[in-house]
Amino acid sequence: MALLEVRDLKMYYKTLRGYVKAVDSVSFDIEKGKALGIAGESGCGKTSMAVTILRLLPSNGKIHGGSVKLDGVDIVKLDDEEFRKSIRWKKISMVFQGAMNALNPVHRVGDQIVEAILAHEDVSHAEAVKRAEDLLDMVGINPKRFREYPHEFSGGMKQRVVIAMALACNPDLIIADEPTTALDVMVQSQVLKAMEDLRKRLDLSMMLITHDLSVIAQTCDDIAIMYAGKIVEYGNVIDIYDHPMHPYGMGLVNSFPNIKAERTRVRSLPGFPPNLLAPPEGCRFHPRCPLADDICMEEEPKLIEIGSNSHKVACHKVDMLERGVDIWAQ
Amino acid sequence: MGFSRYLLKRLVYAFIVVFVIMTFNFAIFRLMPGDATKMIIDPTFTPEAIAELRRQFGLDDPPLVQYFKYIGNLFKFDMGLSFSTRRPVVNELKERLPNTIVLFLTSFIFTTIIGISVGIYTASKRGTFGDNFVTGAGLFAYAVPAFWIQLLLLMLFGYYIPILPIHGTMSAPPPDGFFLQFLDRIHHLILPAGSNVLVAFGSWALYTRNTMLEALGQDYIVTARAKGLEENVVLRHHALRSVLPPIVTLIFGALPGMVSGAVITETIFSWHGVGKYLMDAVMMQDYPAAQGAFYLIALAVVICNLAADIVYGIVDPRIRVGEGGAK
Amino acid sequence: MSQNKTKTDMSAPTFWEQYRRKPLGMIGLAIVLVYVFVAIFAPFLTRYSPKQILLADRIAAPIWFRSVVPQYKDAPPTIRAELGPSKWVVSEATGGRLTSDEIDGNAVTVIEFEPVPITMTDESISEGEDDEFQYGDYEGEPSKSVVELSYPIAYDFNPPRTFGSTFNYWIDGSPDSKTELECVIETPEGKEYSLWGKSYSGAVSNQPARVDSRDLTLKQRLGLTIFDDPAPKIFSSKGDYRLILRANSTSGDEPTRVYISNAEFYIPGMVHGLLGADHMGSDLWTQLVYGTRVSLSIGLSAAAISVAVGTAVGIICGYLGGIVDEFMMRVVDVLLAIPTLPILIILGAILGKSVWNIVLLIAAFAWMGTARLVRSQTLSLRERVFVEAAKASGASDAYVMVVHILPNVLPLVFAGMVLRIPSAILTEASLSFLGLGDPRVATWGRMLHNARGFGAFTTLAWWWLVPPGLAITLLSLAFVFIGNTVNEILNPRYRERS
Amino acid sequence: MKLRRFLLPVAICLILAMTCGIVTAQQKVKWEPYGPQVDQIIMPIIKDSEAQLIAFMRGDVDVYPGLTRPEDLNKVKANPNAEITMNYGFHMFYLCYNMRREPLNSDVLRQAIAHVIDRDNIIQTLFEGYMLPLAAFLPPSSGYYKEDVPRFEYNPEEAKKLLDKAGYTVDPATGIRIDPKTGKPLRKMTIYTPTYEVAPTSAELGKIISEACQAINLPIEPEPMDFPVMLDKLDRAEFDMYMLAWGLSRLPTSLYSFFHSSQDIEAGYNRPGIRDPELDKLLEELYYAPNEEAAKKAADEAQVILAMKQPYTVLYSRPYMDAFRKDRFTGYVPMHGYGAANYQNKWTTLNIRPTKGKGGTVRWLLPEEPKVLNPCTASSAYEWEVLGRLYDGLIEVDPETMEDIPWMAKSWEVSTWEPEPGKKGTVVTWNLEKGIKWQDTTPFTSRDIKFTIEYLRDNKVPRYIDSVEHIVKVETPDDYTAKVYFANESYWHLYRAGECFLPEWIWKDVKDYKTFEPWLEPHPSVKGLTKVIGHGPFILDQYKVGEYVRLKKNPIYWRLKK
Repeated sequence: MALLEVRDLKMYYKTLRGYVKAVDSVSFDIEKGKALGIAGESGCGKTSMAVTILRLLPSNGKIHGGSVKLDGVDIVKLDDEEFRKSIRWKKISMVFQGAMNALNPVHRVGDQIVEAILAHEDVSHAEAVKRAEDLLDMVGINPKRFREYPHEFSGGMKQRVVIAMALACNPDLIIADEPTTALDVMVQSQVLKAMEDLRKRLDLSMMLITHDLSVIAQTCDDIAIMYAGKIVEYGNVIDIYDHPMHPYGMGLVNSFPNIKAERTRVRSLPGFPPNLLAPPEGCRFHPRCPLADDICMEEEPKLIEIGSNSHKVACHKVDMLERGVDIWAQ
Repeated sequence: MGFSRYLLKRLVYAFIVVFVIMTFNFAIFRLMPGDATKMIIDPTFTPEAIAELRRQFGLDDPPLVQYFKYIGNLFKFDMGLSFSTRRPVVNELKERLPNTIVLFLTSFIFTTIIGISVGIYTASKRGTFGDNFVTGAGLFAYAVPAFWIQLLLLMLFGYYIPILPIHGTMSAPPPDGFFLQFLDRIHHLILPAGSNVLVAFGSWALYTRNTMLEALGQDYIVTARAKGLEENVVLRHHALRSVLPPIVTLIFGALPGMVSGAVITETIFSWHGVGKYLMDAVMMQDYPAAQGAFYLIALAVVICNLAADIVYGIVDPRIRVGEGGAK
Repeated sequence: MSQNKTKTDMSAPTFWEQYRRKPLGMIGLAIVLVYVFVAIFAPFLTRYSPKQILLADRIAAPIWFRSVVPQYKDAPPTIRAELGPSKWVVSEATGGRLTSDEIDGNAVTVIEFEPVPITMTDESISEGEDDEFQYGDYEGEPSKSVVELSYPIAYDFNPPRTFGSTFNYWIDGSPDSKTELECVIETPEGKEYSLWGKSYSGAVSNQPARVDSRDLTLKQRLGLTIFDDPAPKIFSSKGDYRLILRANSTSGDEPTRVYISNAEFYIPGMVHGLLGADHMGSDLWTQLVYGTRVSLSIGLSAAAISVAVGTAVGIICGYLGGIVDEFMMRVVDVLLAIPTLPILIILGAILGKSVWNIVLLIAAFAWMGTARLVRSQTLSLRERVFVEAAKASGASDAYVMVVHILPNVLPLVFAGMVLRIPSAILTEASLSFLGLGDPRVATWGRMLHNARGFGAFTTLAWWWLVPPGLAITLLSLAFVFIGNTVNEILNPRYRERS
Repeated sequence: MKLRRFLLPVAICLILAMTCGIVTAQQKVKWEPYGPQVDQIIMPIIKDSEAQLIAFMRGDVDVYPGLTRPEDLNKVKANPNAEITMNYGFHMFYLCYNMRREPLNSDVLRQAIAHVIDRDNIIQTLFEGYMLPLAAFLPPSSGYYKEDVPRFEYNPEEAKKLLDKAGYTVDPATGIRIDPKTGKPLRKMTIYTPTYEVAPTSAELGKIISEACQAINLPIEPEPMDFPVMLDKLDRAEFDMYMLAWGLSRLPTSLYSFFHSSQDIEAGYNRPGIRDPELDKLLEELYYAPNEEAAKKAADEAQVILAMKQPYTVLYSRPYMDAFRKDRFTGYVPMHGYGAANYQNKWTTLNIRPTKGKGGTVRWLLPEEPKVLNPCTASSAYEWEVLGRLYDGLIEVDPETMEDIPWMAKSWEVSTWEPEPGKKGTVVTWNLEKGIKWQDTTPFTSRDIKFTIEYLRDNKVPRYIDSVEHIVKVETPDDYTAKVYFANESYWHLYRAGECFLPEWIWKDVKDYKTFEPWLEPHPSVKGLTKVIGHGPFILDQYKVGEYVRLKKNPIYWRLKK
């Protein structure tokens, strides 16, 4: 049984003009000790999915169905207080987008870690401090800097503090939302490496959210490609990188020239992401899809498994796609 | 330590500002057309009497001497003699300052309390009526002329439903007994202070709400929530704590504006304070008095700014620890 | 959610495309357009000029009060009649007649009396040879000629506070003629009040006659005290009144002519116009409409000047850096620390009160914020590739600043300027309200100043107090809406998180 | 003792006589030279004119002195509890011409301008009819007012004729009259007025008069101006015309200050710059008149010359209008020249009493801050509204006849002496009442007069310098006799003995009278008193700046009714 089983999860934002279906019937699994990468354009619902799992929704966001099972327990059904106490940080912790801002500037970094420990574990303050110092040490930060403020740290160090903080309560799963976006390339790879090492060492599961496929390629086992609140392609990283089967996935993968040795032109897909208030009928990708025809406009494709390695694709035209054919090339 | 250096820097800067204001003060009144003493000369004065007055007001010295004398005197709070009363301006200001402080502090405290608590309350209740109300009140506060609201309130409660006094700080004669006098004072304070609060709290509430919302939308708040902290802790320890610096900035930043506004409030409600003194002096072309009042107001603003800098330094560690860190 | 931090060079059509989708922005724009319309077409929106006084009674209420407020139901509106030869009705003509003449293009009413030579008895001639001229014995003589002109006034209202009439007259007649003139009001009950009267012997050159119910001599003539008001006494009931001009001539060898220029009769209304009248009887709607012009132009020009100065200073400081920057930023700090309103009060009082002065003063203390903003923007622009490239290719500093930096800070500046307008309008209103505005122009602040100083409170004339403040508020609000919308579009960094 | 009999002008009598129901000086009012009848006077300081009116209407104040706005009068008279008194005063509003300049040095031009001023219209439109049209150079309530001087009544046609006759014909090209001396159109002239903020009606008047002048083709424009700037220009005679008001006194010596050629100096009061030998002679006779008759004769003749010359065109005089709450207080005494509520009217202060009962507190509105309750530096009328009730004069004035009434001086004598051989000087001998005490119980003696005069003279106190500069010496043969010796001869020296007196034991130690704040310092020996010590009917109890002044009845006042 997978550590995390997400089935048919739906989360909508209520706005003045109707519901924004940010997460719409999404299903995936994360096995213990494995990492799942979630990729997609900005606004496709990646971050929404992460906050849905941790139930950190803004007041207008609401889960409209589906289940999230952690170790077999449906955490969607837990009441808020229960969830806060037993799941957050204890079972699932998170590394946020833009670590710069994930630390409260007016509190000392150490205290922010201690706070997390004390919130969940019945330990003395001194003990918590000790553990926090260990954690800092573990991510390669001198524990003496415990009493300093976030603004005294560099970006990479802050990110490492955030990682240390995420590890504070020995969670089973870490959700990392764009953990490296704001960092420069050198620091990025350092942080990624540190994360990878820790994950391996502690046998953690991870859900990594990014728009940067190369990051996923470096760190993840599986990948789910999201488009307009839905997963359109899901499977093993290598499999998908080698043979993307969804037109969107194909476009996305091909737009990262550095995945494979060969150099291709960087390009972006034509068109705009759809408005999630009123997503297109049928396949949500059809307005941008070069293969779209009538059926794509009418019927929503299901995520079905094709081939081996549980590679799943949601596309009517999957038969038309020959492996390796670049439909986006002119 | 960084903080004392920071403090010193602010002090030096405040001193420079005071000096510039003094110079400015000196300059504007000497540059004006006409002879200031003309105002005080009475048809019964002989040329000797006029000359004596000119000497008394120091108008016969060369400008540079006048300047140094002036600056020197200002440091001693000697602001000269008022043209219209021929009393030391500083004495007259001393008589009026307590009234201004009372009005100012009352308005300030109530505006702060009401504005900030309404702001925090509505920030936690997004999209409700209260929220829209604050947005409306804030915009209104920005767009509406304060003196107009004050005039309307004055007309409503002073004339149409005459339940509140329309001028001054106390009844004449005041009632007997300390407690009754205190109530009498409060009775006189309701309109001016109340109108100030009414006009100003909206923008404070809106600002607090926006900063609070911004803070609540910050990643570290999400982090704090994700950490499984209690909502209460998140609000108090993380959100409120982090909006303190901007709110302190707002509080102290609004002080000069409120001091400036005192001129109008005091004029409308015939509140016998420094602002009204300035207005009267300007109207009567009593330049030493106007200079003195302006100097006092400007000084108050500089002090407020300095206080803001200091408090800000205390609540925001990024400043306390000095110029280092990520900037 | 994710933020769009990309800054786009926006063309006007795209800008408009985005702008029109923002309801608040459109409301703001609509309001401003209404104001602009009012400002431009002010002369067509009102019959009066803002300087015209005595159009109605002091602090007259709006005319529509008559249908809304019970106590104003029968309040008199302004009645004003220009009485020429065609308007007068001859109600009596004994020994004389009404004719008309034209002098300098003006129609003149002429009362012409037939000559009535004095018949003298033999005794009087024999008795008074060397005496001065003597009148004969009138008894039984039909020599009294009377001409009475009247003008009907249908008065269906409550008593007015005052009324008056003016005309000029001169008399042409032989030296022995004796002429009496009298001005009378006849009430519906038939009671006559004699308001004015003069009697002359012989010819009289042009004389002004003035009847005013507030005149002490008139009160005396009517047997009233100083503090009595004749108008409510005379016009105490509703019905048909008559203004009567009576002339009689008792003698004369030649025809006696009394010339009367166009007379004016007026009852200042206690209700007037859309918004009533001020303490001088000036139309408040007119002041409001013309005030729009002044407020708009002061707001726009002060904002434009302050933003222009701020932009220039900001760009120069940010671009050049060094001592210039350091110095100017200290100047900005100091200026920001000076309380604006007090200094404006003082400078306004000293430097004089022309509109132009006020605009400059407001601008002088409002450019610092823009300077700071533009400076920080310039600092980041300075590092950008295109600036480096331009510099490398030998462009002068001025060229780089104008061609490369200025266009890039313009969106910021534009939104800043829109938001600066309401504060300039408010500042001007405050100054005018305190009596430091330009006394020659009607502004909203000045209307409020007058309202406070000249009796709006004690007469509870809320219609004098409410409209100008509302006008200021609405206009400011409109500019705030526009400014926020423009900011949202052009400077997404400032967009409110949702 | 000489009593002067003042003949009130016929016109005023007529108007006032028919004012039944209104209390004026013409009506017989009961008053007595004893008092005070109330225990306390509270003077709330209310500056805002709207607030003043509403305070009176609501009953927050009992006495509302000086209704300056005619529209307020309309509101007050609607209140059944209000009683209004009206008295013509010493106010005079005028238009002044600069006679040093072309073309205003022409008598005809000034006369023509005088002809186009429609006083009645101005008074009705701007003042609701409540001003007194005035064309003479002294206010009608002055005993020296001469009514039958030549007048230039409103008559634009007459003005045109005058100008045409004198050669000021209209230039058809410009529509402006031609100066016969140069043959060119007249230059543009301006009328300076105070600004709308300071004096709205004056500014409006400037506009009205300019328009009237333009109607007879004279190029005249109004220019509202800040007061100090205006005064500066007037002092340097840099003006064409201006409009201002004088507040005069019952003495006619202002004529000398305003129109004698010796006063035509920079910052002098002869602002029109009139220099007329005949007039000078008359004014000197007036200024140094040995007695009242001579003064009256000189004043009459001078006024006739002035009326013809028109250095000023006098426009109107503002009456004193005071309102009382008759439901609460009675006993106010209307008085010519000062009104019923002015401090110079001693009699209301003494006679005002509650309608019912005895004693009580009368709330007497004070429209401005008194600021300085120091008799040496107090300069505005508002200070004297307070101080005036703390002191008594040597002579007081009868409210009905305007005659001198012996007061602290039970009699006096004006004689002459020789300050230098061959020169004549006036000696005024005062015989004081016995039993007058300062408010701290010290007896009031002739030494107090001597000390005060010498203190004022030695310190050159500007306010009194005119009064004391001619005093050579003061002798005190005994405690109740003071002889004041003047260096020159003038009847007016009788009125120059000082309006208030300074207690020696307080003032002898005062080094700098300018910074002395006696109302803030407690009395050295008597508890509850300040260093403002008088001998009048009321004692200064408290001055709460910005709020009120409290005066208490003087329990040892010498005129208390037994």
